[in-house]
Amino acid sequence: MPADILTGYNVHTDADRAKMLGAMGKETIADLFTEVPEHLRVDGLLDLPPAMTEWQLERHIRELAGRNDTTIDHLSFLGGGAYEHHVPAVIDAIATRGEFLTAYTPYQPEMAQGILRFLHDFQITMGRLLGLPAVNCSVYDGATALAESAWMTCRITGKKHLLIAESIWVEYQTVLETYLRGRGVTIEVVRSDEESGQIDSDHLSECIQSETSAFLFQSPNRYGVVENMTQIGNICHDQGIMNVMASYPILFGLKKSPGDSGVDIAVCEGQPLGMHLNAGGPYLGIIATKTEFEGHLPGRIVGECNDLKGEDALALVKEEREQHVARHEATSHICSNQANLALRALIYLSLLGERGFRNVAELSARKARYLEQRLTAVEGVSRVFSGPFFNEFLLNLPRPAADVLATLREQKIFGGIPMTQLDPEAPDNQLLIAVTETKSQADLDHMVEVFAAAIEI
Amino acid sequence: MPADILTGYNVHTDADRAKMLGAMGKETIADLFTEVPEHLRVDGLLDLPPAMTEWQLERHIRELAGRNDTTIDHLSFLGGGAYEHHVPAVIDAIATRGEFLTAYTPYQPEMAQGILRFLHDFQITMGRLLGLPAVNCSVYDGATALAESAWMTCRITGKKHLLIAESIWVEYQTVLETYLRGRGVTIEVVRSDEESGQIDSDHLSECIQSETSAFLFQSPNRYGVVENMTQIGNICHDQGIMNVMASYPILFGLKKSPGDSGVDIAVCEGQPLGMHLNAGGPYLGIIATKTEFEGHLPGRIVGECNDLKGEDALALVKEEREQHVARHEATSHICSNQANLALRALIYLSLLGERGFRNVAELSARKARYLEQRLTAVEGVSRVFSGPFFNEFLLNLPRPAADVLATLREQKIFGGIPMTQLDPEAPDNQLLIAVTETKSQADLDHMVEVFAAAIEI
Amino acid sequence: MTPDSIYTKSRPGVSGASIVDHDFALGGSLDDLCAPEDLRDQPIGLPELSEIDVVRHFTNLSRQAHGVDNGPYPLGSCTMKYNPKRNDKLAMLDGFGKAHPHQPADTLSGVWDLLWKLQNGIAEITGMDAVTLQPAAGAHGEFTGLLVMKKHFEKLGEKRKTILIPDTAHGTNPASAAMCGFTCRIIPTNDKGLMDLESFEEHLNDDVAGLMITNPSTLGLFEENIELIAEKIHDNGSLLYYDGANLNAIMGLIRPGDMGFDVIHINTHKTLSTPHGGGGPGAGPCGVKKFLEPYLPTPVVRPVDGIPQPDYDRPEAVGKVKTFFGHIEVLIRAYCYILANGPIGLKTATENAVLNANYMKHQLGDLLPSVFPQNCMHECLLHGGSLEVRGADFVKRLIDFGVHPPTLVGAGCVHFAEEFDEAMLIEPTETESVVSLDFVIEQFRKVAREAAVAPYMIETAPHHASTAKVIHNEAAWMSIYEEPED
Amino acid sequence: MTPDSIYTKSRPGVSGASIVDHDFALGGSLDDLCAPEDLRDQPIGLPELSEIDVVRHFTNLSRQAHGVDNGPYPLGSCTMKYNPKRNDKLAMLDGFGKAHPHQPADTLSGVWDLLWKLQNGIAEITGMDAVTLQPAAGAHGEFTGLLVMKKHFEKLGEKRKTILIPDTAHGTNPASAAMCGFTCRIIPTNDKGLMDLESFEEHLNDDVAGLMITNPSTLGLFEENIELIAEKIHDNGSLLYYDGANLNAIMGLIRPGDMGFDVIHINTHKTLSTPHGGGGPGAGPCGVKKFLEPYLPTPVVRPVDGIPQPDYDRPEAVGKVKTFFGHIEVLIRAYCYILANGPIGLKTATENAVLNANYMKHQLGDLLPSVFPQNCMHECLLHGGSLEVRGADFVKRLIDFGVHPPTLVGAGCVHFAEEFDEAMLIEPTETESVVSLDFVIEQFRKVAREAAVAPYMIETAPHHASTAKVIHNEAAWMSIYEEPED
Ligand SMILES: Cc1ncc(COP(=O)(O)O)c(C=O)c1O
Ligand SMILES: Cc1ncc(COP(=O)(O)O)c(C=O)c1O
Repeated sequence: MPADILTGYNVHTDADRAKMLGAMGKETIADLFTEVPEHLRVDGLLDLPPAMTEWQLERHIRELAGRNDTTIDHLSFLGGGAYEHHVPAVIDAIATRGEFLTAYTPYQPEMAQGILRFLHDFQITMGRLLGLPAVNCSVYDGATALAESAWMTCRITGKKHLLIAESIWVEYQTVLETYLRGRGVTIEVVRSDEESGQIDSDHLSECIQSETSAFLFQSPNRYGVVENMTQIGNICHDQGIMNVMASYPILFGLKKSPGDSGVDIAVCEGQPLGMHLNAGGPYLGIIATKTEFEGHLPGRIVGECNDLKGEDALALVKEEREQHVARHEATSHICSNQANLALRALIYLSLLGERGFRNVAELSARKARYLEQRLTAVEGVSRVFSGPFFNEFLLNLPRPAADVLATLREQKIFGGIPMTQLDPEAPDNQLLIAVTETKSQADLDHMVEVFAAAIEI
Repeated sequence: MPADILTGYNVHTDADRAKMLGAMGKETIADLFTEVPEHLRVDGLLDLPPAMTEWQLERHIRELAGRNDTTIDHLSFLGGGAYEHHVPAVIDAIATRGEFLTAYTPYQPEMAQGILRFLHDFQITMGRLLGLPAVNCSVYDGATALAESAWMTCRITGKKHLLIAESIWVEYQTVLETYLRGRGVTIEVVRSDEESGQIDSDHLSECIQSETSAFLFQSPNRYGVVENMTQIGNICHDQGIMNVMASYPILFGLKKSPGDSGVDIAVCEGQPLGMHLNAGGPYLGIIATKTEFEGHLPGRIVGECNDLKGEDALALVKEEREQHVARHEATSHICSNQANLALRALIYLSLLGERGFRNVAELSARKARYLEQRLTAVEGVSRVFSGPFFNEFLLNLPRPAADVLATLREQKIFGGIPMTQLDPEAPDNQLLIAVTETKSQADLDHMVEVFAAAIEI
Repeated sequence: MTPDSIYTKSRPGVSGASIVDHDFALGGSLDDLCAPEDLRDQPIGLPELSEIDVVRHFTNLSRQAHGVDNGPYPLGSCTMKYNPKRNDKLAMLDGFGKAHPHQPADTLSGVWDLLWKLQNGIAEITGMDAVTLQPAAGAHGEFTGLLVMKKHFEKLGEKRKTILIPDTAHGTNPASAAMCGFTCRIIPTNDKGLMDLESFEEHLNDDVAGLMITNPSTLGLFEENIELIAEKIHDNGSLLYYDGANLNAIMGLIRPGDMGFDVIHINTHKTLSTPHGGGGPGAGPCGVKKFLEPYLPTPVVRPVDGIPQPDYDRPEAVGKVKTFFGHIEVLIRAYCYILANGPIGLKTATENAVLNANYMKHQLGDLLPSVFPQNCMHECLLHGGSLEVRGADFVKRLIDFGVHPPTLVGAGCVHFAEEFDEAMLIEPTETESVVSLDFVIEQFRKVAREAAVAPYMIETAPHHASTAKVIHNEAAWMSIYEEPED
Repeated sequence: MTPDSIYTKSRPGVSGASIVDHDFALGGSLDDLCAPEDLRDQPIGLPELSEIDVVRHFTNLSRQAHGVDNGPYPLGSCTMKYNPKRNDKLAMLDGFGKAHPHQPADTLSGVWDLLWKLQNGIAEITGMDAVTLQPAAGAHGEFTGLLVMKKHFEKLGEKRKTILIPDTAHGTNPASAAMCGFTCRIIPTNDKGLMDLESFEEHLNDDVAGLMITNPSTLGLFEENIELIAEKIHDNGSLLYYDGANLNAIMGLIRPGDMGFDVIHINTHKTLSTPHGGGGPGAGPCGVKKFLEPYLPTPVVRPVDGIPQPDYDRPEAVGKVKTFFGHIEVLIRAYCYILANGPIGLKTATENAVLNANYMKHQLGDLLPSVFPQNCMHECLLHGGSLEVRGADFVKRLIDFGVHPPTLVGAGCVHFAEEFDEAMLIEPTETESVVSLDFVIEQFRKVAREAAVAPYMIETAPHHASTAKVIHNEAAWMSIYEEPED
């Protein structure tokens, strides 16, 4: 390895290597690999491009990045589980600090109180937001949060029949099925009301069986329709099953918390809370439940304890649930989680505070209402369902959504998600539109204008 | 001030203000401003745009940023005092850490050893690079470094006649004149040799008078030509004057340090050492000189001293030179300097190390040679001067440079600087081209191709 | 002292962010949203701080954390190598960060191209034929791989329900297997630290879907019998799963695919230098041999008409393990890492990782003898039994000297069999220089010397950390560490 | 202990960056560059470290620094307010950062537009007619403004050579004046803390080019006689210069231009929230009344055919004070600050800055009486004379309690007259909440209480900082602080 050859991030000089080998009485690096069968080894080098200098790498990655259109060069009304709320600059500045970014899981609490503290405050904050105090340090994303929660209800109730609303994101349903297939859980789908787009509560009641562990639903659901969580909670509790609600965390700036409305386990995709869209990830899975169910939570939990001097300290607790202790009996396999994104969510909520958070929710809702009214005033355009919405709504168009979107794209507008993209079986004239606080009235008016023209073509 | 009104970064609630006023026995904020003449006050509010939310601001600034072309969307051969060397990502990551970015000048050494340490190491490192051990914590930029040094020579020698090479950047000359006009210094210009583009040493000798304090020159000079510093040093010292050289710090990866070649004061524009181009600033003025002249340096100097326990410590030293102590007799008025950029330069050099730094210099020089050879092979294109160059060279074109550049721009190439832009009196067919390590052979070949075509049009 | 909660700094009515739009009046009723009684009528109880107070709170919290950026972090099995800053910067470019996952696929060609190239890079490094980047972490990669295995047997019409797992396996292995509905059978470790072949063969029957192993194992040893094991597994119609958490020991030298593994996952946050983030996010790409490719979760990114893009037409797929396409921001870093190293850099990394571990093992040998005599790979397991203090106390004292403790049973996510109670698993990684290693070694020696003369100092350590020794949380560990009486 | 120099970590032959291009072989001779004897033949002696070691070195250095991000920083005259993170982010956008200053002007229209709008914003805030953004810092702004004044008199054919400066002026004022070739005459301060009018009038003669004052002064007091002063200056044919370092006390409330100032500079790193960076870079925009506009340095940015751009056609200009257009990256932040605040935010900032200073003054009044009775503005000057310890010692003890010391004579860049030897200049800034102020106040009180019972603790402070009290550097101060005998 001549000195001038690129060696990535390696730190030894030839002399260092010789010195270290010498200290061990070895001659070559090969002497360290005597246990590795020779004939299986890679012959020469891997077939990978030669090392790039930093400037070559930067240029290459910029070229790739530059080939993507984005929500900053387009006016975007995309939602469908990931939302373009503003991400305050403080979050990036703090979450990328080396101490946070390059630390491991806080297994050594004495060296990691800073990390344990933000995780603990994250748990407290999510507990408040969702009205359910038992919260873990996060799971992978909203969909896996729902899947993990589904299994929790099976563990808690000892039953393996699950009801799910047909109106959850199709992707969430797929993940749920993928997670539960091996667990021997059967899943049955509860219909939505054709008029309102809300859960058909009669059908829900009918579907509940003695073996049913829980009903899983989503609000706002995949039509953007806000469910009546109190009513659903009542039905479930009356008929002796648990319920799990997946939702959009910002909604609770305006609505009561799930825990105050009869929800047993609330899960959220935390992305709207200060995470960049990142072409889909990493995002943040949040699970909150009642204290009595805490022992069934997946993943890490930070708790208060003491140090040798009797002073307050924080540490990972209740590890008897986890894979490294309980192994095949663990509540979940999750080990690495989304800690750095939990930090982002906590910073986001700390920056906004009570008022700012409410305002984000309200602005999003009001702007969505403004756009909805103007768009449905266009000939032939109407909402698919009559149920209430938050900041996302589903429209019937007089033409295929894909055609309208293609026209909008020419004007650098991502006009929404054609329902067929989320659900191949959906009618091709349905369009799902999301609005956040970041859109100005001028943006919305511009959208209306271009949209109306596109409908007429 | 209703609670919901935007108040920028203010932190008090109405209740806080009332409480604080109450504690002082005051009723209104106005009670605090009784000393300020009422009739002079602003009537109402300043005529400024209403406060923007963070997302509105971000959009506005992105829109402005997006209207600039840059060296990442163009293939750039611009130099002329600011060079597109690669800036390693480590530098941004470290230099923007809050502790560094939001600290004041290290007036309280006990709270600022981290800052004092990097400033001290910056001084040491620049001392080594330039071969002159007395270095300050920086001045504003290369041009003011030259101007400050010019005055240093006047203070040191007690003389007020300066010689300057006509081949320094015109802008540097203007700054120098602007700085020295009030000091009663006369400035005389030394010619360059018409053939080589180097200083006409006979003319230099002739110009030296008994009242001459120093000769100021630049290498590489504004034609890209590298001067013979040893020879100039000899002439100056033989004739009893000082000399000051402005230069491009990366050159010293290949050449001996100025201090080893007879230079008394070396100044550099530090921008190539890890600073972004930033449309012109902030950059970094570096001054290095002999120990005997240290007392004449402008601005801050960090030195080693002790703490109460007798242990090593760092602090600002030799402050008797500075404005806050010496006031009108100070060596300079400079107070705030470019500390955060000195940090960048130190990180840059620490990352590259001996080998990396040399390689940046050599790659830049070799790539420049490759391009120069290929461009001068184009019919009608030749170098203006025969003297040696580092990574920037001046060409004679068969057509006005502006026309050729316009054609290159259509292909997203910034092909260099027309000499008329630097010096309105220059011939219009001269083009100054700079090359750094960041250009690939394919880039250079592409430039040649487009250039050749542009010449032929 | 543990730092204060952000709630102690909350000031009612304060909001660090101004959220307003003069075209849209706020505060009126939004009664079309839900029944009036479901509208929020009480504050949530969020922290209320000005922007500067938020910045200060978290800046100061960060100063009570220790990352690779702060100093040596020889935490065994965690591969705490340098996380290149250039990767952070490039991963956060707007062209990725501001892209919405539901954008039309043809507006994200840079993303697909990157993912496709990264898949190929990982396939080349691991010797597999196809890779999915969807899994969010190592455990998730395991889960994906096991689902693929399960699907394989479903397709064959076989109902194999057993997964064999060595007792040294990481806890996620049995946990993931259980999630897929497999039954775990645990294979003991022999006195050479390798999988007990006899026991393995005993357990091998037609219910065995596969064997899941880490190679090198979490004891830092290369499984020398891997060829034999692969042969026996395949002869039995079973599949061989590779837990790639320890790939850093062999990258560029020997490939799981060439050793006979059918399914693998890797942890980008270990081998491929993506930051651990205080616990995550990581990424756990899963690779398979060609015959298993149809089962990889939907979508896979692959060229259609020459242009890489997500392919949703996968009737055989196991489903989806999470939303969208994986942890893009993390995966960009992994891709950058491979490119910045190139094949020579990657191979050198492996060599140096193994060199460093053996050097530590050798230099500490007199104090902390190696549990096993052979060469270790990227990490070494040292025996603390001859110390005057408990291993769990010993390592806490290292904190006072700026060294992050190595992995002990429980104090990390690795499980060791009982006989290794006092063992320490040390993984220096290749990015520690010999100066840094010598520093770490010296701190170990310093603590060992102190243990002989002042064990109390060690038993009560750390003394210079934000808190004294935290005691409460050991309870959970104790249950496996001390085999409680009750 | 002061942290180690990076040179202690240097390892010969190591380079953290791989600088290579396989198309261009390295290491051959480059003898066309200069005479062979001028080629480098010895190493420079640069630090040689791997990338991780560089990151660790500087990360850990940063932890021995204290910024506004870490805690209260009531350093008088320095306006250590919050530096918004959004400004850092936006200032570093590639559209600015990667733009070359020699690009054709029409490729930088976003830059020109921003500078033009910022000039207008500063003109509006200060009540001036034209602004140059070229100066690099406050002192540089002063220099620019003084050159403009000089040019003005040159044009008038007058040879005025005197600048009047109050004795409370910042050191840069006389230093800048001297650089322009002016002679400084110092005006004493009266017992109300204001400029002594009698002395002022005595000095006013036809050699006086101008009076340079800071209002509020560096004693934190508003110059109540400003109108009278302006009138006298103008009647004398002289000009009035405003050192805007203390603009934070009056922004949005009263404008220098309306008070009669002809030339001003401001410090963006004070009033407009741009970070101090451990000493710089700042920016020192200089504003003038219309009649002085022609003399502003080349180029000025202004609309030509409606499109803002740099105008080089300035035959009357004083020249240039630095290369290119000013500290763009800093100026972007200043612009963002103005926009994020709007007129209400800016005015509120002023109100709160003054409120905070008065509150501190009031709450500490019993211990540290205010030197002057009237309202202070954005900073207060408190008298430490009744303490049992020296002020210089007192403030060091604050470090142990997490508070950055206020400005003392010398321990900051402000000069006070001798009679204020024990005075402390405290500038909390508007971004400290009342909780933070109460915390700071409590620390002052704690130290004062300690001074009564254990002065030794204070004289030997700090006790919890990286070093003990640094002694050597006081030498320089002592020369003005104690009026040495020799
Ligand atoms: C051997 C082994 N397997 C699997 C894992 C789990 O990986 P992750 O934390 O990414 O889920 C780990 C992580 O520590 C590990 O060491
Ligand atoms: C009153 C006053 N004037 C001028 C200056 C000089 O400003 P700068 O450091 O930006 O050159 C300062 C800085 O401390 C100051 O306080």
